Amino acid sequence: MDLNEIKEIPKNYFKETLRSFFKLEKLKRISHFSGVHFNDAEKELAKKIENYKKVEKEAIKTWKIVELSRNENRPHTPDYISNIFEDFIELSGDRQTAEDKSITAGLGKINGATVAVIGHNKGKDIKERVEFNFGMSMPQGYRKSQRVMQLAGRFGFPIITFIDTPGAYAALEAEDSGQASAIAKSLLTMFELEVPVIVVLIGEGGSGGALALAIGNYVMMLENSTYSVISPEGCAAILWNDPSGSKLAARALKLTSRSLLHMGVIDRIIFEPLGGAQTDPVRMVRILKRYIVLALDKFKNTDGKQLKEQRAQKFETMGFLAESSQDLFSDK
Amino acid sequence: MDLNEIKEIPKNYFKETLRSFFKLEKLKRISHFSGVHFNDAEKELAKKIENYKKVEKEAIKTWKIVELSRNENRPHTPDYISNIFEDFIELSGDRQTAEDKSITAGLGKINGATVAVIGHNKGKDIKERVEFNFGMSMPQGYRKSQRVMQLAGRFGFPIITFIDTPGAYAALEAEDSGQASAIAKSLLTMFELEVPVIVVLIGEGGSGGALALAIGNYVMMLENSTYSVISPEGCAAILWNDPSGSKLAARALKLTSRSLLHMGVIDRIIFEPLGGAQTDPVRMVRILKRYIVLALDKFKNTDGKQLKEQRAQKFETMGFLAESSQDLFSDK
Amino acid sequence: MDKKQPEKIKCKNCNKEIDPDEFLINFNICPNCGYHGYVGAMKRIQITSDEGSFNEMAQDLNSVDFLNFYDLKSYSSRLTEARLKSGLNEAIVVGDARINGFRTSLGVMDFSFMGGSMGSVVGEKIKILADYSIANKLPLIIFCASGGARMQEGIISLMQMAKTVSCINRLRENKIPYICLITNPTTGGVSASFATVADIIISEPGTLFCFAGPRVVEQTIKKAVPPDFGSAERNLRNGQVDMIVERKDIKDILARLLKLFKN
Amino acid sequence: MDKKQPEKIKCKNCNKEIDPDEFLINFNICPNCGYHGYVGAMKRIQITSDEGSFNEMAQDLNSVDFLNFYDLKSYSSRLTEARLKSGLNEAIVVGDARINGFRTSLGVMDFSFMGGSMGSVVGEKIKILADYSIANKLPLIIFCASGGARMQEGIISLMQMAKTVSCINRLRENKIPYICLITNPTTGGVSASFATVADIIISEPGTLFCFAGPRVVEQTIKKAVPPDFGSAERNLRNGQVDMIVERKDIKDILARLLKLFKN
Ligand SMILES: [Zn+2]
Ligand SMILES: [Zn+2]
Repeated sequence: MDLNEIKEIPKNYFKETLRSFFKLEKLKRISHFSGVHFNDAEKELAKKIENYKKVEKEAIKTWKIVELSRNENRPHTPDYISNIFEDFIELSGDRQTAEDKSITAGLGKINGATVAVIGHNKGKDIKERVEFNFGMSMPQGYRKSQRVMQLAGRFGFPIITFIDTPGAYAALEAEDSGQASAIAKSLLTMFELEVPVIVVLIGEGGSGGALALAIGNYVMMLENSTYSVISPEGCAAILWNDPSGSKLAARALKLTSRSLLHMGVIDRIIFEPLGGAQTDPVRMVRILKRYIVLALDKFKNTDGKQLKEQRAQKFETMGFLAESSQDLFSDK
Repeated sequence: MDLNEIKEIPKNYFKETLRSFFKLEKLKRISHFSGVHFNDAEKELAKKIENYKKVEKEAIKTWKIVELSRNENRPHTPDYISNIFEDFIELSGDRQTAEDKSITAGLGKINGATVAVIGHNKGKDIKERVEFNFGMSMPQGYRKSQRVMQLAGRFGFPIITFIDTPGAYAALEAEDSGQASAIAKSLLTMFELEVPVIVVLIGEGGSGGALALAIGNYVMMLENSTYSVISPEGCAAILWNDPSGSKLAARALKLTSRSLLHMGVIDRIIFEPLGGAQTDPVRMVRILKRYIVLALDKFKNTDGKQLKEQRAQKFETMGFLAESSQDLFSDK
Repeated sequence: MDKKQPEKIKCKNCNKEIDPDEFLINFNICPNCGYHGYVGAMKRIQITSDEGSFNEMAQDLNSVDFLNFYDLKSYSSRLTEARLKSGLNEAIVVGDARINGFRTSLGVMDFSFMGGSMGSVVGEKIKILADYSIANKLPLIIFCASGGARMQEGIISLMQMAKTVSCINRLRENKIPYICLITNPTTGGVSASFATVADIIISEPGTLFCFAGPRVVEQTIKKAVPPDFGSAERNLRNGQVDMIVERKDIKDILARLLKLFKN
Repeated sequence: MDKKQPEKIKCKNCNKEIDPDEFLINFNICPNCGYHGYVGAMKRIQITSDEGSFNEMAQDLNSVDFLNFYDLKSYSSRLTEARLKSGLNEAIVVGDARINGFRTSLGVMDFSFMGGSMGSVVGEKIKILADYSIANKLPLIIFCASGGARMQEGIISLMQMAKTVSCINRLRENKIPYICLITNPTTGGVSASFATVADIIISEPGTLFCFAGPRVVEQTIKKAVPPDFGSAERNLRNGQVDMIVERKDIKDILARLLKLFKN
């Protein structure tokens, strides 16, 4: 794992760095004029500054990926759907109270086989973005996708999901319609499925709203997509008030495809054209199609029960912890 | 079957009867004074009047049952629940958008065995009646009951339902929340169940709203309860404008326990104390408890698949029709 | 020639005069406003299935007046009238058909037969069709058009809701796809039974599709319902239907869906 | 005697002074307004399970700072502090217990351990508890109290939502009953995972139970949320919970439910 040496970041990170820098300069000046040397203090401060700079550099690098993952010109779910699947037919509605357009769901063919395709849809222009609520789903959206997943499950169609959402919609009406329950049920439904589920993170993978569609037998992630328990902005709001906080939080959250592969949360990184998927969407779609076909091939001969078990196994082994028999409170 | 001879009822039934009566009197007078006899005409009219009177008598008799079935002092679902089942615990909510109090659902014990109990609840006083929408359910009510049925199905608990509703709620908000779909799914859910389902019609069995909870392996009906595809009032509004229309419609619809047993729609009539269940609710409850225990005993050793099949068989054979190989349009 | 021209007809929606020939050729769709007019079962079969591919089943089943139901007329006379008026012997026609080559079980309701109401024969024909689907592993397609249950069969008409849903349940267990087409109007007992438990629900534009009709609802809530009450468009927004498809495109979308389900 | 009297405390709801002894004896419920105050995992176990019946499991699992997550403090130091503050080694305590004689698997979250946030250890302990339930055919009971996912474990904390739901799915397949108790507050990743897929969901009165907290929602919708936002009472009305039960009655209702499930 990519560890870093700094463990504690002061509240006002940049000011602190600057202060350290000035302190170091001052020490240097004093030793220059007085002949008294503060080697240890100097070294410590220099190291601190170096680390701060390293962190800053990493944060900026990560932030670029965050920005790329949100780039409006990136191919979105509809672009992948229309270019990867043949004969796609969109299905609508939760059969209960609403059609939520922030999630697109339907049936299509890939390599001659029928699959269900479900993905967040942020919308391609302002009008659509407002109509699709910027890809933030209501409980009804997750209920529609559950309906389509269950339909696919019944007919033995593999399921492909595209993840691209800032998160589930956080609004009063969403709460009153059971947002928590809808997400949890979506997870449950995905664990019940006896068909292959291939998940692709194509842009923003925001929290529970992303996870709700992301219980896959195989989880792939575009190089510049992100996947996180909380948005960097949300995290920074909790941790710091510094405007640079979001960048630092992005780095701390380890939300990039490389970190996620490292942690075993995803199975594959799909590399994007130089500069990001938006520079050559046609090629991006073509590449992704190949990987989806490969992923589907992997599970061609796996039977339903095994698929379900593999999915359970995969997610139930996620976690890092230590076992210690020492009594933490022996002195109490 | 209880057939009657009159096939066509004129639009204004009672006026017509009166007219026939006067016509007969006139004929009688003419023959008396003139010596000319109109025996055939007289006989025909007399027969017509007799039939009208018979129909009227039947209609009034049926209407009394309709009134009894709606009697506010009859024991209702909560009375049966609290006196038949031990350790009852009510469960609430559809886990989606609402708790609909027009349906009561929960778990309880009868004769030592755990069962799920679900029934329409009209409310015991004005306050409750308004709160429970007079037993007319929203889609959310049917979704709650489906949730509890599925829970019972999973744990192997038999299900007992009490039917007592004027019908599903016919309102804009109900339509917008998928009333049709909720009722249909409720039927589907009940056909999927692999536990015994005992249905008791205890009062008003109004249309799709009643049927939604009434797919039983064994269907019982209190003597003075009704079960109909449409309310007599609704039927009369379509057929006649005469104020007596509802009574005639009630008779025409054959909505009484006797007619329904005759047609094979129910399996057993449970006789009520003289004058109706409301005259001795305590005894009524005691009697019903016995029959529920007997009904449960019937299916004690039947396995899940068989229970499901018996239910399908039972309802799929309902219908009266004729097969004829003659071409109805041979002259066209 | 004194052969009469067919009378001009008026569109029920935009009220404009329509050339009857054009109306007929155009699948009974108003060429002016796109209003989807009534189309009978036989015409629907013709425009939906491949030419000559439809083989009707169970056409000898007839309703009987087992309740001696009196009305302004007796049920028996209503049945005779409906038969003469519609040229059908019941409110649904079922059979084996091909749609762009895909073999299916096809059921088509006809509103002109007693308002497409569901009685014993409609229920039994749907059962026969579903059983046929299961036995031959054929996708099931039903076009709905119904005012609801057939009052004249009393409780037995209500039981057809249960009967048809039970058939669909067995269809589901057998993993047979079922596509339901909602045409104008579909209400009451049909919408609350086999229509809404379909895998895919497609509505024609402008179709009234609801449980309780607008007048019943207005009586309950004591105020006017919105103009789009029960409309296909409102139902799409409320999540009740998968899509709205114009009549001319229905055969095509069915063929595409059948292709998807024929995995 | 100069032994100090315990300081008077104020109710968080009605702001009145409460006698600390009375508060303690009364399960941390305000004797004045009935407000259900915070109660820690150990006290909860004591008041819910039969005396001496609780046998803790998996108490040796500890969180590790695998992301080297920096915050105002490091995750490691936060963990140390939380351990000292709460007297627990993680935000959930799990074990085997009896409730009025009924043997169960019992998990109790503690909000005082880093806001009851769910990280790897919470997920793993729930897995161990669920596996124990399945192996011993014991009903599962979990008391929730959580601010959501544990940010300091990044994506891995999100994955605990999936992990715990998968465990509950296996529990369901094995037909083991699962009752969830919602205590104040239960939000975020916990409410959107194992909490809401329970067979029975019981809430304490006045409990905040929602996905997004009130402040987050206010930021999204740019206006104030109603005062009962996320309250147990609102959740009951909205169909999210089966019942609201006062703390003093929870043991009894659990025993009654366990009796029903022990068929
Ligand atoms: Zn027109
Ligand atoms: Zn207080």
